[in-house]
Amino acid sequence: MNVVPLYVAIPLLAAFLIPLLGIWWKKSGEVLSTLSTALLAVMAILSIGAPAVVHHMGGWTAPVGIALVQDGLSTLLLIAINVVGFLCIVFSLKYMAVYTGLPKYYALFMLMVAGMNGVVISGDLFNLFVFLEIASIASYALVAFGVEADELEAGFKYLILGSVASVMILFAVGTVYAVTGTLNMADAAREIAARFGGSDMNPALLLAAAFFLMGFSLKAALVPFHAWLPDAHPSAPAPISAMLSGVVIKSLGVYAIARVFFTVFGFSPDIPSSAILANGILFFSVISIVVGGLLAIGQWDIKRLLAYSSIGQIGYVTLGIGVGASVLASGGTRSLAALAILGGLFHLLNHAAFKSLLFLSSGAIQYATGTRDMKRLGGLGERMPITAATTNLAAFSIAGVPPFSGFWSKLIIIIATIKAGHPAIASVAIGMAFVTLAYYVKLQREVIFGDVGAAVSKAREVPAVMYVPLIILAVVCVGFGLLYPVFGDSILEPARDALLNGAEYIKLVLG
Amino acid sequence: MGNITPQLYTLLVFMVIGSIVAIETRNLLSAVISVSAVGFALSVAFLFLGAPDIAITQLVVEVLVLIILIRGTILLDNTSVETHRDTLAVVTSLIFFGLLLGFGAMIFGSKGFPAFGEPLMRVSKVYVQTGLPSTYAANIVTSVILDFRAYDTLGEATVLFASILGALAILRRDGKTAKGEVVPA
Amino acid sequence: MTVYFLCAVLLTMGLYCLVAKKNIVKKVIGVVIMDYAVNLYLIIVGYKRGGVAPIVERGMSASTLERFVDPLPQALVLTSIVIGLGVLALMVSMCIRLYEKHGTFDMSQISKLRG
Amino acid sequence: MKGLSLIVRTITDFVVAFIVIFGAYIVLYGHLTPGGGFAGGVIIASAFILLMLAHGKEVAFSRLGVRAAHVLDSAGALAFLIIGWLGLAGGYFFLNVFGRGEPFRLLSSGMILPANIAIAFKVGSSLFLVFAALAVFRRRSFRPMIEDDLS
Repeated sequence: MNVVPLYVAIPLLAAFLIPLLGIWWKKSGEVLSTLSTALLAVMAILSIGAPAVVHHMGGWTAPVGIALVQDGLSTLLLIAINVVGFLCIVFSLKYMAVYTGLPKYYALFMLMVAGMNGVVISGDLFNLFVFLEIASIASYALVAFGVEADELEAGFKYLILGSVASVMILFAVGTVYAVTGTLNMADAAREIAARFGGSDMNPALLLAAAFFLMGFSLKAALVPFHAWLPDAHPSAPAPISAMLSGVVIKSLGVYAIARVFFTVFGFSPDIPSSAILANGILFFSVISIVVGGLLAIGQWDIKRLLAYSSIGQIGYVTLGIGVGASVLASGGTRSLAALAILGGLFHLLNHAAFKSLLFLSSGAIQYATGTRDMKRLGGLGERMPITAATTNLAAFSIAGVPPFSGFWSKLIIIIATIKAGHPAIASVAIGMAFVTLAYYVKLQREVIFGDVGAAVSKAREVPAVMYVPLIILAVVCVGFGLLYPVFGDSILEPARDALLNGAEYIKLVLG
Repeated sequence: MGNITPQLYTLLVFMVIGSIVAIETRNLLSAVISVSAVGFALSVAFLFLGAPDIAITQLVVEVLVLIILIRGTILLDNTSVETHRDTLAVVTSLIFFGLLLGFGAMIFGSKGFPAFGEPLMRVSKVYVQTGLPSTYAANIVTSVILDFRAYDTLGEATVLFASILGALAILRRDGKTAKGEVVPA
Repeated sequence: MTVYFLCAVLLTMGLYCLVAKKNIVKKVIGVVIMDYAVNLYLIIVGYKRGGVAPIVERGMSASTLERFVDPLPQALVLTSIVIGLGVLALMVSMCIRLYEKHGTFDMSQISKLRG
Repeated sequence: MKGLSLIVRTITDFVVAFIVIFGAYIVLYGHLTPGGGFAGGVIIASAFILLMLAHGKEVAFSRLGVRAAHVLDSAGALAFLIIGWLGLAGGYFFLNVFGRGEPFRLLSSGMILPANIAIAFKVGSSLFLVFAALAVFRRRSFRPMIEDDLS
């Protein structure tokens, strides 16, 4: 017996209990969700360094039943989801107090956490789809939670595009099932290798892969499919924006792309079509980096700027993974692919920390000043020293100022891109890194430094329950930059190896 | 059941026509009723395809879909649709359709993809052979959804829970309490 | 063969409705049609020629078991129908809320009003 | 919502009981015949929706209150989850720890029957709730003074 199913079972228990107890006990949401996310975060952190484990649901062995797998990559995502989730819940305690219907908010939040945890530990394609839907549906509702006109519109847009993504993913799952006769990822991978290994990929599988890529890119908001994100992320309440940008697009989009493409389809020079898929990922990444970065410059709403920045930064994450894929597909060395993937995963972890910190900070600013308009802000450093300091740290990290964490991860990605023989892509990535620096300098100048803005003059520092999560995240950001040797070996490298060693995954699940 | 192909084609063509009506009609009530007609035809198609469980579910869900759609939309005062011509959208759809069709000709005729009526059933063989002896449920679909893959069904129940909770949250009267005033939640 | 094409036609029509129509109820209808198409696709994938419903009856011979259609896609479609219903309920509640705010179902007008 | 004509209301009273019984049959025999917790739950929900359409919401709420529906909704989901947790006693989530009985009997196949019942309660009450919320919302937007009876 192992604890893997509890990552889903605990948040679901909380989610079902909160509305039930909420009828009589008004604080049920606050208490239960804080307790359960804290427990989950502790569980995730304690599982660092543990060997990969598999749990056969209902005792039915893998291809017949559903297998849950926690390997290095799952652990990485579990840590990001549950730690950020816990901090966002703590932040919500005060921030959300002005909203009505709080038991529903906390229940939906727990459902979102359960859905994401379910996605990252699932070893079954259809099960991954179901939990992806749970997380998506909870986030559609949470985006529109304020029920103001623009929130509803953003939520509706997100809902419609998310439904298209779901249909595409389900279509792809059905096609993989039709071709391989199984839904288990390890079994499907083995079947694909056995039947099509050495020859080119079946066109049906290529179509399935294309649909998977489109569907997951919609969930990850990579550029041709990004239309919903700049509306949805700013409209949501700040803790939800932090969850959406910090972990939802990563676990539903990037993780799913990495898991499905590396584990199920596989990249190797034996399969010429896999190069097409790798180039597809690279293409989406590059245009995401460019479009997200350029559109962010012109924004005057803090949260909208952060949302566009998320598109660009997700592009860096998938760039690392895509370079790794293309190296594997063209028969390059494994160590180079490993470097690129490591860079991507490192940036994923970094982005989870600093983007959720930035969104929570923007929430704190909005809470204190009542506005997110940069033209009305300024001089926050004097009035709200803690929020200003954490925002500064996060902005330095994301802009890639050495020695902060964002610098190292972008550096690894760019080095790997150059070594892999894509100098044009690398130069775009370097150029856009400076653009990132430019718009975060703009954010700092307009919000934190400069003259005291119209909305800031009466602002006071936010209460402790709001700034403590900010400080914790800021410490994490700095820690990622300075202490790579401490967590690199224990978190990032197992995650990278999980992606590279498909054979071990298959052996683990199928025995 | 013998050869079901003629019936199936009739139903599918009916569904396509129904969808065209639903998409192009100017009146929302007609659109909603047409889309429900498509759903009922789908339910009959499921019955022909040897899926009575799904047919029942589709039928009862379709009734509910119709009621919800009419309740939610039609009784509001404005039910006619102004038409727009959006060339870009038409072009996008045509490109998508062309890709799907082009791929489709290659795929669904290819060796790797099982022909219609000949599923692979690699894992499903286990369900069919051992469903009754190992779960004691005579309905193999039930044994799959509530025993072999019960975890998926938990997910399904959770999806419904989440969406109903979300719908109730969105239909709240006010999102926030009066500005600045903090009431006990 | 042709059944797959008709599925593809339905899927594309749903997508067309969703991207081309400005009315939000029409967009909802587009999503519903896409759901139908993908559910039908899954069931067709699992159909066995001359197959019977996968329900064991007392005294059924082993050769009848061989004729069962694939039960797994049916389980998937059951889940998918429920998901579709849940998403529909959420979409309709957003629609009537948007109507309450703007007095119209037209997406282009809704965006314009936001200004 | 005032409700419909006398004829409709009379027939509704007559039919609703049959619909509920049919729904219960679909639920209880889900492991033996086509159907199951989900389809049966929707059928039961539609019986209450019919009541609401024919009689107006007061009558429907007197049969199944909003608070009771909330409780059933969460409790059904919780019961299904707990069936999963019970399996952990045997080492696996969703392990069938109930006795299997003998095939083709109503009381057989272990957790499938209780799971079906839990799902039916969950689905029936939640669909009733969402329909009630839609109906009440519509009413509220026309007559804003009405008390908000859905929390």
